[in-house]
Amino acid sequence: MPADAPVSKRLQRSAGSIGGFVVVTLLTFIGLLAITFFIGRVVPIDPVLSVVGDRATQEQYDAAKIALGLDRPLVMQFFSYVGDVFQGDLGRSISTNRDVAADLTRVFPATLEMATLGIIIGVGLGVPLGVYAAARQGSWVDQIIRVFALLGYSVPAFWLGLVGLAVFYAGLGWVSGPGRVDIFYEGLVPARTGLMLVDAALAGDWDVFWNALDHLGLPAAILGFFSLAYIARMTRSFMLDQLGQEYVTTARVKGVPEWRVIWGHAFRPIRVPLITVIGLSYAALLEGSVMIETVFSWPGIGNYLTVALLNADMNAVLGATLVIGAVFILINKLSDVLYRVLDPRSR
Amino acid sequence: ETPDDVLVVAQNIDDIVAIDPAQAYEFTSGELVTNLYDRLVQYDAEDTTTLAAGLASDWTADDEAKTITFTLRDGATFASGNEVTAEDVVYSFGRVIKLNLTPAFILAQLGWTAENVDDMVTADGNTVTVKYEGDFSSNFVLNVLASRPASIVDSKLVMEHEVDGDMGNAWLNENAAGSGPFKLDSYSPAQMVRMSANESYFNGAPEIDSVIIRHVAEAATQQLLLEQGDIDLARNLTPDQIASLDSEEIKVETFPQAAVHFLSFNQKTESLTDPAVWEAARYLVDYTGMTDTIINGQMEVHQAFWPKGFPGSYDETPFSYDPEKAKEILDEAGIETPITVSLDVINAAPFTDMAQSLQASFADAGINFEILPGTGAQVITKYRERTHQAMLLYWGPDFMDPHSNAKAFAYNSDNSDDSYAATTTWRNAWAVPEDMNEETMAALAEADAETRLEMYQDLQKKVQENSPIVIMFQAAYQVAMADNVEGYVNGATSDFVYYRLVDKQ
Amino acid sequence: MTTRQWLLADSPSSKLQANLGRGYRMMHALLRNPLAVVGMVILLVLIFAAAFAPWIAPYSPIGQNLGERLLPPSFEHWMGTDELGRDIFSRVVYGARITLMIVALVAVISAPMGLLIGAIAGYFGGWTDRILMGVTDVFLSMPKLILALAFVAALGPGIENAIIAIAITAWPAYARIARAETMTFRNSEFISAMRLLGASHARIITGHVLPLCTSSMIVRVTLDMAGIILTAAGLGFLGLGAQPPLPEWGAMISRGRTFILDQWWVATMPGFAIILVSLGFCFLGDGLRDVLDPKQGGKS
Amino acid sequence: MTLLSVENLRVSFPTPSGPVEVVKGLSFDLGRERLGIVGESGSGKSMTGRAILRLIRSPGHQIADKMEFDGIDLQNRSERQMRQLRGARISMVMQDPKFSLNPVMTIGAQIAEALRVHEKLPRRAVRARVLEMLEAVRINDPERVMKLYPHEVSGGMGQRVMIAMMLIPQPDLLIADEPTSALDVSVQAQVLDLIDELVREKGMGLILISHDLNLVARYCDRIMVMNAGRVVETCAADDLHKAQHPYTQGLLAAVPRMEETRDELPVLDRSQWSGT
Amino acid sequence: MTAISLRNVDISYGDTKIVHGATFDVAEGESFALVGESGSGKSTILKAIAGLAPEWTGDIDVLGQSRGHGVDYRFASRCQMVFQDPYGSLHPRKTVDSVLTEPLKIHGIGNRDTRVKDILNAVGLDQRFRFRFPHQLSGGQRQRVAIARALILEPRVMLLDEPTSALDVSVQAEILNLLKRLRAEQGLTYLMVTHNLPVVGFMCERMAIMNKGRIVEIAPSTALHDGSFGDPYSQSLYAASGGNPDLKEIV
Ligand SMILES: Nc1ncnc2c1ncn2[C@@H]1O[C@H](COP(=O)(O)OP(=O)(O)OP(=O)(O)O)[C@@H](O)[C@H]1O
Ligand SMILES: Nc1ncnc2c1ncn2[C@@H]1O[C@H](COP(=O)(O)OP(=O)(O)OP(=O)(O)O)[C@@H](O)[C@H]1O
Ligand SMILES: [Mg+2]
Ligand SMILES: [Mg+2]
Repeated sequence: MPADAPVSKRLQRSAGSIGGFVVVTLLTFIGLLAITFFIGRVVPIDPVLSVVGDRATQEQYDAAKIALGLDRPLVMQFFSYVGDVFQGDLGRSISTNRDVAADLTRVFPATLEMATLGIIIGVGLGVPLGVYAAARQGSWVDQIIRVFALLGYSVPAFWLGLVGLAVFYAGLGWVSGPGRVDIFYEGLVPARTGLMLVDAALAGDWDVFWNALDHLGLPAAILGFFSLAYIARMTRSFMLDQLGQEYVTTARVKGVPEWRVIWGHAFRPIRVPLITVIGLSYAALLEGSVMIETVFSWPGIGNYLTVALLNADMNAVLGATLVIGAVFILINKLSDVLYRVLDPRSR
Repeated sequence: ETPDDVLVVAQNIDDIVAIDPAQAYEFTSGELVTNLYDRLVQYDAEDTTTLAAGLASDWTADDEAKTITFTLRDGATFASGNEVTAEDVVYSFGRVIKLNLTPAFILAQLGWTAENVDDMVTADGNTVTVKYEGDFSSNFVLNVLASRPASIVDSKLVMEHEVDGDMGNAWLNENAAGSGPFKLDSYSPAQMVRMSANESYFNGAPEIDSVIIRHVAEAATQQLLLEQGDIDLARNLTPDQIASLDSEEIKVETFPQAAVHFLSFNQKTESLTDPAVWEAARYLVDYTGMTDTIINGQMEVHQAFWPKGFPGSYDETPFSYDPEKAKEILDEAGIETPITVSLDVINAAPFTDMAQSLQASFADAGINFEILPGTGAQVITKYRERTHQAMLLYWGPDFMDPHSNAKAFAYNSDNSDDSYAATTTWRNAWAVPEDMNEETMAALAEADAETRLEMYQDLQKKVQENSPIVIMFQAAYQVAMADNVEGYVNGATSDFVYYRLVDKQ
Repeated sequence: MTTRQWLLADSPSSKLQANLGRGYRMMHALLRNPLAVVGMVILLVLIFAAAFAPWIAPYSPIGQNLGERLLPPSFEHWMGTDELGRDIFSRVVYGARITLMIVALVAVISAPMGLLIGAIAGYFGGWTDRILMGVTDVFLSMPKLILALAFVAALGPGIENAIIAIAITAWPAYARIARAETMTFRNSEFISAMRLLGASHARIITGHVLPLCTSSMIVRVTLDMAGIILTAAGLGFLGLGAQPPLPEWGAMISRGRTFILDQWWVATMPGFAIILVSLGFCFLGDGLRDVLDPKQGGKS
Repeated sequence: MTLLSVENLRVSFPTPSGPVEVVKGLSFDLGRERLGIVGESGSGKSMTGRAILRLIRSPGHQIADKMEFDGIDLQNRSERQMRQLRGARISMVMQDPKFSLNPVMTIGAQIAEALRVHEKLPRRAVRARVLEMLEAVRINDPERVMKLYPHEVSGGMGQRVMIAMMLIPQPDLLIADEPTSALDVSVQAQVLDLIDELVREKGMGLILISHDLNLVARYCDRIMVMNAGRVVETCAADDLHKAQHPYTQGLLAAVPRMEETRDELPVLDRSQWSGT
Repeated sequence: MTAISLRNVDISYGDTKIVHGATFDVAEGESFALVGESGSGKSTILKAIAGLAPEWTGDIDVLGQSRGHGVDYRFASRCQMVFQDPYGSLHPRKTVDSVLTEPLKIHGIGNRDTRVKDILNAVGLDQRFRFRFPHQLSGGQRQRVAIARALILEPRVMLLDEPTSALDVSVQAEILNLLKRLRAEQGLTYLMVTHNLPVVGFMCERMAIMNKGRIVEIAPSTALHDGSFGDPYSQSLYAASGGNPDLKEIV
């Protein structure tokens, strides 16, 4: 947009785009809900049975079915669900008997904490490795990094988790075992954010902090390995792309030192696509840690969602899907914003 | 290492839906209720097979008048400090019936309804009078009153937390209001349960200060934790893990269970209706092959519906793996093989292994199973709708009276689609012969304890000989624990798991 | 003239020769890429194992022998036996068939689906694009494994349903790629030229847009195969993949995981199989990218 | 006095059908003068320029019997030593500004960098020099342009920025590869005049690469005509129209003229030379 | 008869109007040039005529028929276009042969083999190029293929968008000669965009000079001989393009 366009017009346009964004996001959400909802209803699991158990009488069964509102037509159920969601009511979970919102504030931070540390590890190692491999394209270092990264694509997470536990916890005793903290530290610090590290730091309880970090280390490292694989690989490929560009030669013509050519010139433009890649793998870690959560007894959202799904606990499934979807959309939008900040061409 | 005064248990607790005794119906919630609440009469940790005095110090039964009068114990208090009163008992029973949640049917057998329960259960000073309707003996009634939903809750405390007329249901699903040996400190679903000792428990304070039950879904993880000494007790190890535990510091205890495992044929499946098929099936199960290997220590061969070790059990095991004989039976009856049917099974060890073993041994006689693994909820859904063909499942009694199982395995008065009954018979669409239906009802009404048990044995024999339900095993429960843990008691069902006597030297 | 010369001819004399020549050049380039060769060898072994399973496997994949359960790897049982006494090596060999089927079917279902949707969205732009991408985003923002789980639960157990479920979850990523790629040349002059020649939209999409997206799609699909195998394994792990006693690798790991501490081979052998095949696909995909998609991979 | 002396320079690239030489034994000497290199597309002009800076990219390979700049043997210098030369003493205006400027760095920063890697100067001084340089290449409002990103300037501006960037460290030898192809005819003249001025005043050597014969003829002292990696002819600029070689003549004749009257333009008879 | 006639044509992309009131006629058999600075809207006019820039108002007639706003199937065999960039106008995965047969297939024309051979001859490409892929062709050869593709449907009007600006002088000469010869042989009408005035002098009879989206002047190409332009912009363009006595003597 030309800088001298009338202010009112610019405002109008950005308002339009914000409005458009809200509408699109809203529609995406509703689509998300609709699909989850209808899948949930065709799953051949009877949610009523999850509530009343298999020995209930027909009367109890019918009463529960009405109480759950499952006697109404599907479309009606869906609309009343969406209506409730817009009023901030995610409903009650069948499998925990609590409000889904309350459950989510309990389980989501656990996953968030693990995934965040995972992505930090993934980015912290993946980006330099990728850049280094690209700078040394074709050398044996490059080959090793490539194979290492591809391994991250190929190893089943749960397998690695179990092996990791067996080796580092049981065998070597380097890390604490499953769970978020040692059982005796559990509940010592008030849950302000739900993130154990943050809560412990806020409470100034460093024993809990170090213990939590000790527990977090292995699962986060494993998640980190998976995101590292993807990030290193994409970084390498982006870097190769850039290193093949003319402007890199221009920088060399100027006599710029090699490390500066790589980090100061070639790396800059790839920050933007990298952010998208990182955002996506962060989202993937958030949603994809079910297996790791299972293995590490991590009370996270992946586990919650799986258990809910297998019990046809639709409110919980929908609530969790909504949260994950929201995170996904949020991360997407955030990387869009960063994109705009970092890439002058997109302004 | 765990501290001396705390017992740390690793267990899969994500089955818990509710911990309110009026709603709790899952295995794990049953354990919690047992440790957090008391009943008028109860099976206790010292001897899980005899009915003992609970909150009632004594009682008198009048079979003629169908009445039992209980006298409450002196000085029993709830964890809140409130005294246990007769009003609490009346409230608790009425609450179960009025809320009418899943386990309500157990009490409802006594002829109680939301309308009449206030008349059927009445308080007078420190006595409670319980009336019942129906043709059964007071022994049966006492067993019912020893069951989980008959737990006594602290009515004052509960009423304080009532919302929208839920009789405190929502609150009781996050808290406890009982008089049991432990009080609930915190419960977070699929994460952990903390209980601490009730120092003023009428039967003596527990040896240990607190119990922490931690949710660990993976068996391998439980094993790791136990071997590392980070937990004291692992509740969900598999037989093979147990067999391979070789640490000096770990011991294993085995507890026989009341649950029976069976293979059943839905009679809506044409090819499974011939009694010859039922009979042949009994020779096609590799009973000992399984108990020696995949379910070693976890199950033992038992072929009747009431478990061994309980009054009225029938311990004969006339059938063994004999494919030749099975083929003969099928040939004689002119059954055309191969028969191909689906076999639904819960998707977890050891059930899928058992299903595969059945698949292999039945294939010998031309009965081919297509295994359909599913989650518990999925399998149950199908079972209730009677859309399965063959089913591998188990059944645990709701309360420790043979009637609980007789009704499930030998009684089906109306096999029509719209008269649902949560019994093995109805759900397999097996129209039980009329004489068996009658015998089941007669046994229930029989006053003489000895005769009554004989009648149940006869019923078991009949079901064993001729029914589409092949009862194969009785469960046992193996618990691995640190060497210094003493006094863990695990009765025949999850209602009989007691932490009260646990001590760590 | 040797075949090689014929293939490499500068001026081919027929369409066939031109296309074969192009294929040959790519093959040649691929063969000079060590990782790609390793990948191809692994995949050939997989295909070979699948095709000749009955001849390779020393035992039946489902034959139980409860007396020989949980034996460690030995000369008789190269990879040991599992909890029902079945030979793990034989199961792994037969499992190659299932893996191959999963991989092939998913590739056949979801890649073309994503390709078509992405190409249509990118080519037409505007509302078509917005709607199609909206749907894609919805699917994309759903947790993949959960979506697959839900579909499997809805469709019932069985490997076919698992495959369909995975395919349903896999297409949106391809649609995104195809769209992005289509956008880069939807305004290009060769597309304009086709329009001016009177070609219909359908013809342009199928004849001109799709062929250009396929190479990056092939690369992407090959790389994703690892992920697809792992998703299938994950379904197996959560108990919703293949029905027992099918020797699906993920289900094998899942069942073996309780033994991981004491009978490590039960879960580890199929685990190695998964890693190996996934790596094979990754290597091949990486190599293909260098060959088919030079703009991404630098000029190695 | 010779500034640069090249003997038998060869640049080759590996291809599936064996290595291909794109510069085939080039030799020339350059004093503090203006040398024009012309030739059709792909004749190896740019590769020659890069080879002098030892910047042939990795699968490519360069060798020469001799390559000497101001008494320094370029061939045997380490990469580090080359870096000190690049920019400071020899620099090169890259052919395509659209791709040769870093898309995410401001123009000011890119020009300043060229100065900073070789000279330690306070921030202010750098800035002043950059502004000065931008003005010198006839950019209006250099203050604003400094803050722009390459995509925000036109192709012509980009080329001038490129020239500014390469001139700012005041090299002894400037290789200018098609420095004005994107410029409007009028600006073109101004920019080339600027370069010309530097050559005259500071005694800078210039290699001007272009395929515009008219332009080279006008701004250079000597012209080297390349075809398929080889020099076909070298002549004084003034004598271009008297060029002997049929290739040069062909190139000259193929340009349509303003007052064109020919019915057909004469075309090069490529069969006379090997190559494309 | 006029081959192309524009009356008051305004063309816009979205909100911005690019071309303002373009009006000119091209007679049948004539070669007409559109010249002007980069970005003045020359290509846009060609696109509008072809139907690739659908947002325009006014009247456009081609061979006596008024044009609709989109691409149209029948129009294809009357009028074709050659694009500026020989590297972007050929599908990278199609051989020359399939590029040339496809239009015939679209229009259900038989005898494809001979037609392809003939057209390759006509544009001066050897038959051995027939099964090559674009990356195996030089820029000039690609442009020949593009011209062949445009001609294979035997149109009567050709729109040429800077057909030689991406090519170097020697190749440019070949393409210009080819275009000139084809026009003579087949009686084609050309509307050609360029910014190179000498090319106009070689190829065209008349030209329209554009500046900032407007046609400032329509002049015969003989004006290039003496610089007799009326509009000041035309004159400056002429001067800058080497219509400048100082430069002439060099060549
Ligand atoms: N990486 C490469 N691999 C193979 N050949 C290459 C490579 N880079 C350049 N070439 C070839 O080198 C030759 C010379 O290229 P160069 O860029 O020097 O030409 P030029 O004379 O500058 O042409 P132009 O006028 O188009 O810029 C060309 O034929 C080109 O195809
Ligand atoms: N698709 C488009 N969307 C918006 N604006 C466009 C589009 N295509 C061209 N323009 C704008 O229209 C104007 C005229 O463009 P056009 O391509 O017609 O110029 P031209 O005279 O052909 O220039 P050149 O000689 O560079 O090809 C330019 O300012 C350009 O930025
Ligand atoms: Mg060049
Ligand atoms: Mg144009």
